[in-house]
Amino acid sequence: MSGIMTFIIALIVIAFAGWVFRFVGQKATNNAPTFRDMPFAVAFGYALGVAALIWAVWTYVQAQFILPEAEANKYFFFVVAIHGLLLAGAAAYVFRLLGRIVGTAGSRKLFRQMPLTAAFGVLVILVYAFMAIFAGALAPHGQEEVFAQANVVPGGNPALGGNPDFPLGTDQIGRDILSRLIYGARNTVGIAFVTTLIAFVVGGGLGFLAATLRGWVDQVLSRAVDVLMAIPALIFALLLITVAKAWVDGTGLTIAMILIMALIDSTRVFRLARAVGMNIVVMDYIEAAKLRGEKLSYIVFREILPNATAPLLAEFGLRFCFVFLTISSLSFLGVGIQPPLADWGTMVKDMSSFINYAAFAPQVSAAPLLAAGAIALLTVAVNFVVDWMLHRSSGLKD
Amino acid sequence: MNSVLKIIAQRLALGLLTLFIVSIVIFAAVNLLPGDFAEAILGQGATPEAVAAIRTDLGLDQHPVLRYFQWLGGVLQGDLGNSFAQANFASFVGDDSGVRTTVAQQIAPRFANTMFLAGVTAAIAVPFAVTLGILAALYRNSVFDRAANITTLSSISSPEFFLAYVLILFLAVLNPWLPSLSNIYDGMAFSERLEKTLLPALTLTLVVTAHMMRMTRAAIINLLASPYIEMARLKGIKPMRVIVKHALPNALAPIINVIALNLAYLITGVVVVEVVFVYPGIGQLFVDSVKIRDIPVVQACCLIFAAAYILLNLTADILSIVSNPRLRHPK
Amino acid sequence: MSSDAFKDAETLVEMRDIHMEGRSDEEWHPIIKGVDLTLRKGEVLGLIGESGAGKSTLGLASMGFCRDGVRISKGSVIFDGIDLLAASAEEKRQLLGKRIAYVAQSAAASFNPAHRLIDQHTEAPISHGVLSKEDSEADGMELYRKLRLPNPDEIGFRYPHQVSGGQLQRAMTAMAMACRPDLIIFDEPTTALDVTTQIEVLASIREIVEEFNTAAIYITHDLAVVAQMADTIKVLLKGDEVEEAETREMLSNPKQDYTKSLWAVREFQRPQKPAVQTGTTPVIAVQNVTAAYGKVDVLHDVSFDIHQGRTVAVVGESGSGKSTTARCITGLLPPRLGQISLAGTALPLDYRKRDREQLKKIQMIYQMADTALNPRKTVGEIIGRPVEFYTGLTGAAKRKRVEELMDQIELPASQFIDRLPSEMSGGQKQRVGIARSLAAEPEFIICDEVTSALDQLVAEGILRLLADLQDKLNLSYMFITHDLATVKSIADEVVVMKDGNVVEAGPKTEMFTPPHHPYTDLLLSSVPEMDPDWLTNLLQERGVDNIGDAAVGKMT
Amino acid sequence: ATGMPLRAQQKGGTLRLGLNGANTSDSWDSRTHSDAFMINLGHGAVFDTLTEVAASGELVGELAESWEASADAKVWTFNLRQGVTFHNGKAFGADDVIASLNMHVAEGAKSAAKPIVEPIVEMKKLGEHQVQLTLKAGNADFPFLLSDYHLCMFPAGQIEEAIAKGIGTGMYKVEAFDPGVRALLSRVDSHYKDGRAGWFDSVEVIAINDTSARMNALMTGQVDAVNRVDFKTEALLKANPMINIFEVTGNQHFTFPMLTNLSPFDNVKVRQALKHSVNRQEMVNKILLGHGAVANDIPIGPANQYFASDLEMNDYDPDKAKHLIKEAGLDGLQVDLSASNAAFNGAVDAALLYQSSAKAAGIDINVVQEPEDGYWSNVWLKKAWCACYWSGRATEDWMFSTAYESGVPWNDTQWENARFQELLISARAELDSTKRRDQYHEMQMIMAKEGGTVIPMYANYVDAHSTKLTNSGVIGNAFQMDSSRLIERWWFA
Ligand SMILES: Nc1ncnc2c1ncn2[C@@H]1O[C@H](COP(=O)(O)OP(=O)(O)OP(=O)(O)O)[C@@H](O)[C@H]1O
Ligand SMILES: Nc1ncnc2c1ncn2[C@@H]1O[C@H](COP(=O)(O)OP(=O)(O)OP(=O)(O)O)[C@@H](O)[C@H]1O
Ligand SMILES: [Mg+2]
Ligand SMILES: [Mg+2]
Repeated sequence: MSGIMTFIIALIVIAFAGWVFRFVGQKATNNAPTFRDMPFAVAFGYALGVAALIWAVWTYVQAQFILPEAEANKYFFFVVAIHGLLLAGAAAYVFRLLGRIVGTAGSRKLFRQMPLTAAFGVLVILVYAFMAIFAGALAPHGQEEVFAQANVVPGGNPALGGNPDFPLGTDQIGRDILSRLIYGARNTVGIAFVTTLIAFVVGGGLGFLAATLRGWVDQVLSRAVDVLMAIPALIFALLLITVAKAWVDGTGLTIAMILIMALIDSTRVFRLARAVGMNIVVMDYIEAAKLRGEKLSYIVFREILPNATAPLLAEFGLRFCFVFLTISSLSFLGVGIQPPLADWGTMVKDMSSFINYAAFAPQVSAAPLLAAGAIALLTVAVNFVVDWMLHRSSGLKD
Repeated sequence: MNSVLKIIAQRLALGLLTLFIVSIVIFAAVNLLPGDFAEAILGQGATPEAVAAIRTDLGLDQHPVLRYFQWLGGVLQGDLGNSFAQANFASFVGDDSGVRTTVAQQIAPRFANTMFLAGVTAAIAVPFAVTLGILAALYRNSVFDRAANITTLSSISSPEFFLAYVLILFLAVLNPWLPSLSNIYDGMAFSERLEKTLLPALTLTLVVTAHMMRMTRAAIINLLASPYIEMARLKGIKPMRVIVKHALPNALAPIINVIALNLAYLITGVVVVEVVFVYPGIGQLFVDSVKIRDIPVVQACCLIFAAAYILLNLTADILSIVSNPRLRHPK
Repeated sequence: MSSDAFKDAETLVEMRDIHMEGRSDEEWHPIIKGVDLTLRKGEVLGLIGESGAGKSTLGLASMGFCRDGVRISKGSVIFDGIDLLAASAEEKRQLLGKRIAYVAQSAAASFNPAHRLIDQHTEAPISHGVLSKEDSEADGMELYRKLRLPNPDEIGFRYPHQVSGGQLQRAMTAMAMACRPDLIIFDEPTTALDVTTQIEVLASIREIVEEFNTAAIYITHDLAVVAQMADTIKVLLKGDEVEEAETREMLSNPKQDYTKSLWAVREFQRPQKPAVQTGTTPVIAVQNVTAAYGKVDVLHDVSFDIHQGRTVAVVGESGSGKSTTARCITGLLPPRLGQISLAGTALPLDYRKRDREQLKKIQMIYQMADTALNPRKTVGEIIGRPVEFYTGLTGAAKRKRVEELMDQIELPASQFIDRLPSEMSGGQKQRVGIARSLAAEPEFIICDEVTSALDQLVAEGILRLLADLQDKLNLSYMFITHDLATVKSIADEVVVMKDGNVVEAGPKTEMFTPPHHPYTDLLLSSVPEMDPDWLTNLLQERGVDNIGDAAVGKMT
Repeated sequence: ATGMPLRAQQKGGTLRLGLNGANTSDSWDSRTHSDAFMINLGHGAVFDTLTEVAASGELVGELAESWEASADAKVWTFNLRQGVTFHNGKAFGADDVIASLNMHVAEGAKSAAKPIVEPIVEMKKLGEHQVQLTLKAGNADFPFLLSDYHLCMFPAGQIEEAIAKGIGTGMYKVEAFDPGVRALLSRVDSHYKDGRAGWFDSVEVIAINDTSARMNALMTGQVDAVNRVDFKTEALLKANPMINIFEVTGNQHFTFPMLTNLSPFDNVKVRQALKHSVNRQEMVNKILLGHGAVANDIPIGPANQYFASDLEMNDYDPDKAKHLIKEAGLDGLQVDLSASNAAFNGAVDAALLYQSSAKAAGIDINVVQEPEDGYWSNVWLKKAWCACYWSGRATEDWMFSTAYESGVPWNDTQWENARFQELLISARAELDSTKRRDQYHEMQMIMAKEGGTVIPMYANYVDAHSTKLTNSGVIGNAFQMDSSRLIERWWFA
């Protein structure tokens, strides 16, 4: 009850602060348009944001400087997140600045137009790509290497159960979490990337074909896709992977999983490609190409494809993220990437039960957040870039 | 309106065809799975005689094609068959009372539960997502928009079970507000049922909101450059009204489509959440049935999933037509 | 109607030293560079200039409104004593719709497709608290009646798509009138319309503006139109004011070179070629073609010939089957009956069955250069592809040919070969389209409304280019248009179509001398002339019910 | 016995249990019971068996009041309890015993207890409440075997109905049962155990297969007790003051059986090499987080009577393993190990640990993660080497004859050893306990040395309950949840 009261009072205070903020703003800037035309909701939003910011700063200062170490350690991940956020923001800013200075005229222009979020997205994607490619050199330990110390607390502070050798701790059987995270970039992202790529080649190709040819080709393909889409994706994948297990194992199974997920995903791509293609094939330049007597392949690959890249690329970003969410769900249901390959989804799954004990062991309980965060960060980054691309292609200016 | 009826009839016919093909695909897939019901149910101690006996009892010794058509014949007469899992192997006891649990009996309560969860989720998520989307469109590119985007994106980019655990942590463990166990059963009071369903519903809300919200936002923003929006502004209409009254009605079709997709997901794709919250829905039944190769139940579940998907898509299309005066009142 | 009449009237809008900027490619660049504008109550100001001159931008600025990505960087806008640039968003909202109204270029796009006309009509009065819903509805119907919309009591309950373009434009005018504003901005309200429809809309706008004594800014690029509507004319060129004068003065005595050149546009005229000798084989013969989309016939027994080195103009109102005829000739829409012959031999009806040589000989130039050029390909690629495809040239030879073609269309290759369509102006794009068809070395080119989307000055350039090319390469053109001025300047023969039938065909000179088929007559009489009294006279002569679409309706 | 003072029992309350191991195919047919959910509900609440292993480990009568054997342990006479009725009112008697035992050997029937009933050559009804069972060969452990949870007593002639509705003689009768989801039981009005057991008014058993969900349910107070605590988080759970963890060391052990009829496992040196290349203590520490003990490749545990604790340990010794591989005439060894957490919680991790420790011995173990569904039918007994789990048995003979006697269906190593087989038969009928001890000792030694299974650890039964629940202080170790009889034995504090 008192919780609700506090909440209500806080809201009232914030609302009042918002009103004051707008009022003062109007007076101070002599009715500049920003304050003059500011709706109250927006002012309230600002106040709310500021309140959240104050809370974050306060917690951060408490954790970093004031509280005793044991107590402060509860906020370990919070502090890490703040550091991460600041660092990421700064890195994105510097990255964009660099991009604006070096490079070709085209790339410099690109960076000048880029909002900070998109720069952040591009940076994160590059860092992930780097990690994935050079995982072997970057990771302090092997992904399969098992050490004697299991369940080491992250933070590397021996007084609190940490171990400087394992800055992010070790998992339940003593593998270095940091190394597994880095290898996870290669395995998870690599597999997701390949899967999405196949899905796009197959789904996109067929989608454009259907859009161009129409008629029975379109009918047959669309109906087939309807059927596949009518079966829930996760369940279908589960079923097919279980079937595949009867025939192959090891790498073969990973390949089978990639193909199965690509097949299921390609149906979604097909729909998009077909819809986008439909809009393009009615264009006069396609008609002109047809009247010229061009072959189908030329029309699809040289005339349609270049014009469909923006929506397809945007979809690629999303699909790519969904693929590793699907992989992690599959792991949860007992199939998925083969151990001992490190995979973020499986890592989350393995450690996820810790989270319930946050009241007693905050630091251990946050361990699954690392892998989940790795997934979330990439998804958010990809979507930032996607948003930006969509925005650019939409022609809106504000 | 007549053309709408025609479209519905056409789509329903196509839907039936789709269902038919889905049933073949699933039947084939389940038959390709290693092992069959007899082996699965006998587990650690499958002796050849016992396996053979069960197979004979359930007709599993017949050719799959024949079995499929027997099943299909039954379905066409409205009989989904008997559940393998609940068949009493009377022959081993000697006195057969002939009682069998039909698939329909087994699925009906589970399906009702699933629909209840989907309903509660939809009731929370759809208005929430659409409102959020509208606000994000109104205050586009503001801090609010960015924050809403980042939050919803982060929530869809976390695995579902992880979201579930996080919600349990905050709403059940740290603050004991909601039960973490959603073991609802027949005869439960509505309020109690609702309370137990709330946590999974919230989890699913987090899962589906981002998609709907982003589509609402994008669909609206897409229209903001159109001349009639400019016209509305030039008539001195308030920004909120411009969006709600002028942009939203024209953005309905894509929004409805995304909502339909997500509702379909709520019916067909929530296995993981059901497992975490021990919610007796159809998804768990499906996975359990696949485990023991209970083909009639698997088939029935898939038919339900596919039908839900098809019907929701159809509804979305019809609503899109109805919401579009051009299609509603052809010249 | 003389501007003297307003000398004493109160000033309604006063814009001083307006500078406006637009953002593209992350930079602000000037759109309006210091324009003054004064408008008194009841006065109609005509704003003319080529596309992109900043007419719309300036018009909107007089409402205190800027589009996204545009800003007023300097100057002041005073509306009836209110400083619009300092007013709050709320204050401005109170003016918009209530005291200042806007009529957009395309009513079809500016009406919200999701709501009925009357609901959109009443929206502003209700939200500004001017009238109740019932009153506003009744008033709307009254306005519809005044604007001579058919079924005024019922038409408001239709959705925009259920109403024709001209009617929509009038409904939009009614909507602007809903609050009886002091000022209406008409932004090219008739540009998208047929001549026959345009004249009706012009008549009704003029009538209603006069009746309510509303001040208006009338934006257009068509001199003849503005001559009918405005008391004063202001000419803009690339954001600068060229000159401003009272209408008659301006027409009779333009001072600036630019204004003079505008006036001169209409004078391009090709000499009539001698009649074709009987017995020569036409390049293209359309013989008794009947064609249908689905089950509905849209062409009925259409026949005409096109001879070598000649231009046949096909005119007719929108939907009369002009483009359909072109599609039949190209083979995109195989006719149901009849046949198409190329130099005496019958062509397969479906383009897919034609061989490369046949495809090559017939080329087409499209109206919308935007959709006709692949936005992801450079000019070099667009022109190079047919060169390679039809002549098999590659590498340097291909490039040489492309450069030749670009010379022919007067786009220097050095400058343009690597540009994308989005980096060129409309006229330049259209030239690329022409080069693409020339690349095939055709004998016959279909030009489907190639100049309709262009500025008059630019359009004239294209027409001249086409004429030159015809002389050089002995090409035949089928020139589809609804603009009779264009017909006058370029055609050798004219085919008039209506409802899928050829109503009249013959040499141009014959066509422009009476007696005509009544439809041709109507078309001819609907083209505005540069005489400020033309509309007044026409109305007097024929009466409101015998002009435009109304007259077309009577004809059948 | 722990020596704790006996706590006063209280009647009343609704017990809510969260148990894993539930399935949609669950039924009241005790022949099919194989996992915690139905075992707790079956012989633990709704049904009774003839004999019962008390919490202390002592064998007591349940539906049988007493029994006696002939000198060769072949003929057994059981005196049945009188005045017992089934939930449907039918009186319990000798016919029911015979019919219930016959269920397990009926044609086509599949019962895990078949090996127990099959050796009975004759069942004779001596009176309404007396039966005589004659065995093919002597078996000193026979009454022990009859406490098996598969051997529930059903009403003769109404078995079909009893299976459908759950009609037994237990202290709790079925109110509602939704297979794989939930069961609701209520206390019968009067029962022969009144005053000794059955304190709850009603019991709700909820199927919670997901480990995290089960722990959550306990922490949020939605259930009063759960089985199979996740070792990974046990330490964290312990920190919760509202929760008690109860842990007993039984005979439950985790195994890695190899099919010894297949190469390379047909080579005893290879088997020995593998036995020396697993770091048992590490496994106990990491997989069981200390909740268990190292095992020496024998399925007999510390809770068994004749457990050989003095055998030489198969220590982790990579060098020796390397040497053995060489002796086997191999250069190195590359084998697949199939694992899934269906085998036991942490099986995949255990396999990975095995892989890592074997690397030092030059053995390359390729861990194949198998899907959890279908693990028992598709992997166990089929893949050459896999992970497996045994809950152990109360008697040595029972354990050996279930999984290590040659020819029995559950022999998951296909291991044949003549001496071992001979000892097994002779020890079975041996009533002299010293002789028996020697024989079992030798058998264990043979198994540890040459057997086909690697048994690195015994796993404790670790269950948890809320502090609202309490018990006598003595907890059975035959199976989880107080030998699956928590429902009968516990009460609310
Ligand atoms: N939203 C905008 N952002 C940036 N630049 C703009 C914007 N709108 C118009 N412009 C630029 O301003 C200039 C004038 O545009 P405006 O629409 O006023 O021309 P116009 O004279 O009305 O032409 P038209 O006859 O084609 O309507 C053009 O160069 C155009 O590119
Ligand atoms: N794809 C189509 N399907 C069905 N009907 C069509 C199609 N295209 C055009 N029509 C109809 O055919 C008739 C002739 O159309 P066409 O495009 O030839 O007219 P047009 O004279 O070129 O008009 P405009 O000047 O507007 O281009 C019209 O009534 C039109 O509605
Ligand atoms: Mg304009
Ligand atoms: Mg046309």
